[in-house]
Amino acid sequence: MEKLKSLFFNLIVWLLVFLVAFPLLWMVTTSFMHSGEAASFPPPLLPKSPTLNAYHELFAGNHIEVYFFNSVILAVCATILSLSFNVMAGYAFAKLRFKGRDAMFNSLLSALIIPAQVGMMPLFLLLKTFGLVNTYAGALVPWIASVFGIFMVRQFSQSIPDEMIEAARVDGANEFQIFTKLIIPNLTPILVTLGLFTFLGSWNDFMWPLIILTDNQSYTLPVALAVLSREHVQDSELMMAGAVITVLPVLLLFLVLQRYYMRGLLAGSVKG
Amino acid sequence: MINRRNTILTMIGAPLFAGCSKVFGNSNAHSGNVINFWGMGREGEVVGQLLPKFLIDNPDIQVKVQQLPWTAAHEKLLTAFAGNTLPDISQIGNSWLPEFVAIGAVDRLDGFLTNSNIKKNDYFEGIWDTNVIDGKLYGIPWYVDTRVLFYRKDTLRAAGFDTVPKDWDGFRNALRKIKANVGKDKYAIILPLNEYEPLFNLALSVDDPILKDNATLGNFDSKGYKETLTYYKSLFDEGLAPLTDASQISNIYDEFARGLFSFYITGPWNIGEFKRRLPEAMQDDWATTPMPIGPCGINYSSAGGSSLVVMKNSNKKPAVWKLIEFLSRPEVQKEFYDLTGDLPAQKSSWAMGKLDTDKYSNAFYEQLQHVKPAPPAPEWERIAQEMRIVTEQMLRGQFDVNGAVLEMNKRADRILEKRRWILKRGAIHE
Amino acid sequence: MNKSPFNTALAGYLFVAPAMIAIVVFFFGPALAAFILSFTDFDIYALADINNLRFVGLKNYSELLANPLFWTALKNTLFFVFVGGPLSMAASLSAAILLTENSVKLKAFIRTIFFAPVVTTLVATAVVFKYLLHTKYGFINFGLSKLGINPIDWLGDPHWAMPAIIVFAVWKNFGYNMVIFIAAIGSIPNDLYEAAKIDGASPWQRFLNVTLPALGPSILLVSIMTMTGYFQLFAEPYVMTQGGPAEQTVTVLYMMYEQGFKWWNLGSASAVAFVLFAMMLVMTLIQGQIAKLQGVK
Amino acid sequence: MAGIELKNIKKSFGDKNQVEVIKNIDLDIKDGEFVVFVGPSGCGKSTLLRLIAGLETPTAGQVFIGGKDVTNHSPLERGIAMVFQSYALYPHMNVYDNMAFALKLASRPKEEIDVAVRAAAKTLNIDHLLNRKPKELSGGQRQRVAIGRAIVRKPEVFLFDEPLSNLDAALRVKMRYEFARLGETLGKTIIYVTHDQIEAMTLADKIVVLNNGYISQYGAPLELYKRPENIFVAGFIGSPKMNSIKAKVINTNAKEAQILINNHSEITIKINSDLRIGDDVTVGIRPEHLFISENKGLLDAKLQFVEELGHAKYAYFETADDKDSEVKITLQLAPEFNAKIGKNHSLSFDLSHIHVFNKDGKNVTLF
Repeated sequence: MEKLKSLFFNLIVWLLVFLVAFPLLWMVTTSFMHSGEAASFPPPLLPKSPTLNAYHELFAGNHIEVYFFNSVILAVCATILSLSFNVMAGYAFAKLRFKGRDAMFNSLLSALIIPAQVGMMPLFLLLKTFGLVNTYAGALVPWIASVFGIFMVRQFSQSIPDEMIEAARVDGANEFQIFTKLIIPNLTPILVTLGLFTFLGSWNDFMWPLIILTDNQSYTLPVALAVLSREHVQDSELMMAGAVITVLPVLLLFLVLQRYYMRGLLAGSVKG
Repeated sequence: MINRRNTILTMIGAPLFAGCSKVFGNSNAHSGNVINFWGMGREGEVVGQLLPKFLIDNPDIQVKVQQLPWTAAHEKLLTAFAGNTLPDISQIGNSWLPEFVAIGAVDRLDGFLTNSNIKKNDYFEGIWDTNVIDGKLYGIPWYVDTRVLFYRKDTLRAAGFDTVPKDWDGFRNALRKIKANVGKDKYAIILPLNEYEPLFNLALSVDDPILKDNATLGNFDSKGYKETLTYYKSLFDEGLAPLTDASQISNIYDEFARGLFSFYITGPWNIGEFKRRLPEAMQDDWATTPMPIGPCGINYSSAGGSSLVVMKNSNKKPAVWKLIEFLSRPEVQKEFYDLTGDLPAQKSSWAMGKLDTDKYSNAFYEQLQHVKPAPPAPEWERIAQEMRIVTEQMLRGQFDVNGAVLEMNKRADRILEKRRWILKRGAIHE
Repeated sequence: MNKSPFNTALAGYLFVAPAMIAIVVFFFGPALAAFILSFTDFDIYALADINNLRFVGLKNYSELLANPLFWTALKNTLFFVFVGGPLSMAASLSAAILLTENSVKLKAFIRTIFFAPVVTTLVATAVVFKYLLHTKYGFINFGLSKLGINPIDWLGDPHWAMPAIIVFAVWKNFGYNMVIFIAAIGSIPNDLYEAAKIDGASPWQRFLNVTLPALGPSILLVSIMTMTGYFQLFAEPYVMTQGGPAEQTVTVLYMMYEQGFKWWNLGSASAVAFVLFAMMLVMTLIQGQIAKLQGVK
Repeated sequence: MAGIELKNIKKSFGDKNQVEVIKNIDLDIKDGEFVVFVGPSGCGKSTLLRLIAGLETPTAGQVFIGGKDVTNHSPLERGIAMVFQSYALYPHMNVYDNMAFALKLASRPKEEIDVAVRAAAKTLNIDHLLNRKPKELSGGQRQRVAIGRAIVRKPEVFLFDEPLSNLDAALRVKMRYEFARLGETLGKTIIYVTHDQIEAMTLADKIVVLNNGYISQYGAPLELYKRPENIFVAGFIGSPKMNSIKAKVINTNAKEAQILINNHSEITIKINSDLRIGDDVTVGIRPEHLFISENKGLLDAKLQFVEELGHAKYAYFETADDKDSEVKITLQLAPEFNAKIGKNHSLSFDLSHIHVFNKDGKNVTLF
């Protein structure tokens, strides 16, 4: 009876694994097919003779390396910005006493209920007056500081004992030294988490880059992919190659740093 | 140890920060003698190949070409206007011109035209007119475009016709015959639901304009438009056209070859595509022909194509004009046609390439004698989209023809409200 | 007067200032400006010449309510939220329960597979699904044909387009909540199950009487997050259907995007944004109220 | 020279300073003294230490170290070192770096730092642990590192905040002894905070008993034991606690008072302050100053429980006071006494060690 049950559960789980993994596997195999190969019935699972044509076409014909580079630059800069702004603020909200701290923090939390899209129209106009439309800087603006990031850092900073900070003050460290020599090293795990979240978030972001990056030389991969997919409806192989190039970096990053990602996910879910 | 770590961080961080800080420059900055040129689709791809001679003649000018996909071009141009990132010169769909004139994005060209090699009377009249708004010239036609019928000669012949019947009723009769021949899963014509152009093209061959009162009010409830829409609807109701949009047909050429449909209202770029993508055996079985004659007695089609415009905020207008003059030379136009299959805007170029007598492009030559521009309201593109949407809803049973035209009018009038207000103020942009 | 507690406060201000300024300038400020903008007819004409700007009061809102497209968008959005949301959560919960079953092996590996879609790029996987959902050559219809089901024109048939997007959304998102549920189930003390076992409860009864009540707070929290997230459906229709067929996948946010950044009617786009905000707020408040009634903290 | 002087120190917390933790404290600590702050939790002893350390600024009053007003100086400028309750070692640094941190911040030459760290490590017997991270150390070792970190800086004043409270009982006793020795070797001013009166008694040159934000008494350990100034100190210092029995003044003059205990026994004591007839007072007597009397004693009580500690034996009695409410009395028995639970006994006091507290809790006994 137990054995039967076990068999049943395992069967279901592996069926689900197959269903969930299938689209990604299919994406990979199709990307190695010859042009037009995928559009037949019954749909082929594996390429008849694997080819890199689609990838070649992406680089030679569509200059995907430009978009890839844009995505990398933006994601890296977003990560650096987010780490520097949010970590300082999160730590200060957790550990430094100053007037109005709690009021400020609560007003930040209230921002969580406002969807980011509400301010997009004025933000565009604002950036227009700064001349930042179609610049990396404009695309990075939403990533400078995030309530979620501040919240997460604050939560983890709270676990740093006050006495350690005071010990450092007694040892003669000023607040900046305390932050750089003590807090940063002790927050490393959460920095990795926050960095990972920001990197993935920026890499996968779609709406804002779509709006602010007007020039196709500055497109990110998702924007380029969305545009290409409208232009190349019939080229499944090409589009799958594009999808592979877009998905693979973040998927690998996630697999390597999975532990940190889960920590952030659960931290974020504790209080929403 | 701590110090070492900091050093490493600084080493990694510094260039990245430098990278971040370098991003404030606008990539379309109007610096030096670089002309920024936006081209769309195939044109954007090949325009670079036309330029070497121009660059040799004008060593002080550089041209930076950027390609926009057609599906996003209109949106991107507006976005660039909104974000102050327009180029110096752009290709622009000539139906969009009123809009970009109204918002003050493009500059007048009358001044440049005197003493120029560009001669108005060498252009198709209906096409040239699309570049003239309130009597002022804003663009130079680059290539022309109109819609004609592409069809399979074999299925038409099998249905008992040697040529395509000339008027709407005859045309529909032919479609019926074809449908009866091809059976249940195939169709006589494809009118993709995500394109408004086929319907719009049909609606040009009636007496009533689509917008009235200086293009400030919808005129969809006119007799002529209703007649068009009824006709259009009948093609679906009778099963002559499938209720589907183009993105659902994974490859229009394969499906044409397989006989999913026999007629397709489309533009000149497809001459090349049909030649290239249809199987060898089919090459003798397809042809082009002008649109059927509508209730007004003439077979109008849309005055489409692209024009070259100079953006108002460009600071290199003389250089830009030089480029336009270069691209408008008949021999360059001919070369452009060879590269793209886009039909030249000047008749002299047609003659040069013997296009006017070519078996495929001849239909376009004929059709170009009868073309009408899109309504001169900047909002036209939006209204057209609304028209398409309501049409699709009608075809799916949400409206009858009367309901649909009223709905279209309602939507159009709402979109045009601002235009009415601005015209009343007399504050429309030059 | 240096370095001492006085300085702690100063350091505090200096440390929060950059983030606070960024959030005020780039988030709160624009959100407030959007509210004002929603009472104007800011459009492409106003972009060209600010004199073409009119203060129109509530006109954007009233026109929105009179616009059938808005109601379609609202209907589509609510369908996605109230059908897609619960389906996603059900999938998450089922997966979490399966993955906490003792008899299932290789849990870590399976969890990673289930989670992988969450981190993938939405646009890319939407493109993948667009092909998988293809009427003729797509694997989904191929799979269905093996089960004797006729091909469905997923993205072309107005009735099926939104369900197709929901299928995609469930695939893409269920892993996220699954992880939360796994953590919540893991924190249920084993004693409770053993006590229930001794009391003679069947596995199903144990699920109903131990697991579900213990998961209550997580379920509520997850439902708030999921549903408010689902209100913001945009990229899927943008990539997969462009709002079609017959506007059946136009969502409120899609409408905002088109109004705002395709047609540059920033005034009415702002009104759409605020209606969206109001709906999400109401949703959150209702769920918060339910939480209060149930005594969940 | 680093005596410490506190003048009218007040400290409040909260946005509107609504929580008053230190309520006006004056204190003078001589250079080189080992002073223990003791008191129940929440009495303000840690806050007072932090005020001296410079981790808090007083709401009012001044702090002098070595005669210099340091009220607004940073911890660094005060020449102090501090050992925290949790030791507060920097978890990402090894023992060496922990101890060297302050000197590095002060940009001292590498060689000097190295000499200082190794010397301190040697003194504390942790020189074999220098490359370990804090999490690889036992509680006692961490404690030593924390002390080492303080010593390395050669401060004028050492501050210890409950340094033994995280150790297990055996280690605590051992470390107590080491602290006592450390106090002597360092020869510096030491302030040591604890809630444990035994630690206070064993370590201190002088004890500050804090209660509710005030100093209850300041003096040498034995003085506090023998002559508690008030009922709080009397109860706090000494284990088991001093017994307290409600009583009434029945007769009094300027120098003496007659007090009625338990409605029937009268005692006479010398007093240093006025009492009035009819005043409620509390009589305090330590367990070792009570004995079971063969004759009729001052008080009858029933033996409830005997605690045998080996070196001592405590008996717990129960009786009623003059208001008939229950009173528990602890008494140190002679080792050979054979007690019987439940039996009534008559108890006598050693009258020379009796304390009488007036209704405000002040000790009015004349010693």
